[in-house]
Amino acid sequence: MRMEHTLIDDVLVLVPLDARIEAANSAAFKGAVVDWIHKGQRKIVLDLIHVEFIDSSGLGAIISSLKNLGKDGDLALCGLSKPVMNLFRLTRMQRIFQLFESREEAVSKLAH
Amino acid sequence: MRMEHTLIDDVLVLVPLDARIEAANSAAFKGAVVDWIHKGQRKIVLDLIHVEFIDSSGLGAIISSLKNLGKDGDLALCGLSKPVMNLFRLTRMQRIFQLFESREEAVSKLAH
Amino acid sequence: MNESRVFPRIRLSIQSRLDHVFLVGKSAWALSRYAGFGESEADSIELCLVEAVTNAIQHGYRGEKDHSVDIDIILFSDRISLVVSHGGQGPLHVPKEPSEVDITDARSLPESGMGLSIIRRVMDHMTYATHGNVHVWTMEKRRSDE
Amino acid sequence: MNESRVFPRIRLSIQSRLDHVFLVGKSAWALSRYAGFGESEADSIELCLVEAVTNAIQHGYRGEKDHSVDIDIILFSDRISLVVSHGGQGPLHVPKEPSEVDITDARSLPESGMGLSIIRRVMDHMTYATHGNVHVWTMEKRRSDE
Ligand SMILES: Nc1ncnc2c1ncn2[C@@H]1O[C@H](COP(=O)(O)OP(=O)(O)O)[C@@H](O)[C@H]1O
Ligand SMILES: Nc1ncnc2c1ncn2[C@@H]1O[C@H](COP(=O)(O)OP(=O)(O)O)[C@@H](O)[C@H]1O
Repeated sequence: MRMEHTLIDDVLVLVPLDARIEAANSAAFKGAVVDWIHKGQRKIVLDLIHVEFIDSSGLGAIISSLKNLGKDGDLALCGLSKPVMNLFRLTRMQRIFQLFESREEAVSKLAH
Repeated sequence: MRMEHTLIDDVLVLVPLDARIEAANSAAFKGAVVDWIHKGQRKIVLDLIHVEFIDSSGLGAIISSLKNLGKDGDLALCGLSKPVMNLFRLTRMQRIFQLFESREEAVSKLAH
Repeated sequence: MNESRVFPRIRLSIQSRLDHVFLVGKSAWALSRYAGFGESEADSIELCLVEAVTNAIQHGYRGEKDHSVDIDIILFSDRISLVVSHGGQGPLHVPKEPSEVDITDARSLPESGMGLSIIRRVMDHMTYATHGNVHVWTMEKRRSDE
Repeated sequence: MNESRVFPRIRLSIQSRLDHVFLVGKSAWALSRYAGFGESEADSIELCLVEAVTNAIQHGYRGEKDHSVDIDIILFSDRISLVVSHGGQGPLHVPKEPSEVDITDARSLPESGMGLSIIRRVMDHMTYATHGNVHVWTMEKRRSDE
């Protein structure tokens, strides 16, 4: 799973570069995110700007990241394409996650 | 082959309604156009606004229409989508046919 | 025309490899759009097919890569039908719709098992059948009238 | 990763019906786009596949509708490969590139026979081979570097 990262104060922005997060690569994606959490990262923005498609196993990996962050952690998502937003709606997960249009909004929400 | 027609003075505008003109329907398309020519129609605008795809047999049918019109007839095309324009370029047929952006331009070219 | 209408039908076949599933997803998306489904409906149809084919590979073939999964797509006048067939293991039972998730407690969120419920939500019909050694999942979605 | 790369590959199969050819055209368009070809390149690839499959039906099966045409699409890292197979009649000979058309004389314009020259113009390679009773046309197009 190719993934860029940027640290903005205490907020880590992760940018998956693959066009799809699905069964073929969802374990690798989850592993990469959970690694950051285990290293102590507590505030994560997942910027899905390059992601055109997520299936249920990719969504499961994102849910798993949220669980791994626990009560003292915070996760926000941004850059959701139409098909990805469609998945979040179909599974009602748009009510669980903090979703933002832009990376800036997501970061500033988590920063303070 | 579903086709609309409108007569503007002595110019007949034919508007094929199928999304594709290809081997499956090119004979029907050619038959419909040639029928108009045999009825004495001499100036024809073919408005391809609804056509998303033409293959070599569809192009052959258009060429056949041009030939059937003969020296005293006139044919103009308009509304070419990108894939259709691509076919005309690949076969160099954009140099043979009178191609226009809009129906109005095509009709006024043939009218005077 | 003398013959009865034969609805457009195509078979897609891939190896049972998760990294090849996108091929059928993309094809189904394009065919759905051509058949008159809107963009977001085509997105949902692609998603359901990816879920069903992934199930065939992960559950049917237990992740083994050298088998084949076949998908028949039929464009009926009023609906699209997607039929996923594999020659692996059938399901012990087809799980029923899971109970509603308690969204107030993140720890209770599911990390798997969402595939079939997505299919049930999007599609008008989903059926499972077995023909000899072949397991067949059929999904149908009607085109909403314009 | 221990195993050598297996390039994404899908087989599309349709009945030998001209009114079903669009199904493979649309699928190939979507797969070409996903593989990184531009819109107009994908348009050209769809066109070539439609030409080749139409030939298989019209010349290979002489228009008979109850046979099958198979198309394998392989996404190599640098190119797309489209392989059209049919079990009908092979060509007596594969026509060479036709001579240039005299565009000053409308009466000399061709009304057919343009399919193979379109394929030759768009594709980097086209080959014909026969394996037993199966006739195989292979077309390849490289992705232009961005
Ligand atoms: N093609 C199949 N072959 C065998 N079992 C299947 C198949 N499809 C689904 N199943 C069963 O249905 C269950 C639910 O599938 P799904 O909702 O997609 O969740 P997940 O695949 O994440 O477990 C699977 O755990 C499996 O038991
Ligand atoms: N799949 C095929 N099987 C048999 N003959 C073929 C096949 N494809 C092409 N041919 C031969 O190649 C010729 C040229 O094909 P093409 O350029 O597409 O023109 P057209 O199909 O309009 O005649 C055909 O007339 C035929 O003789």
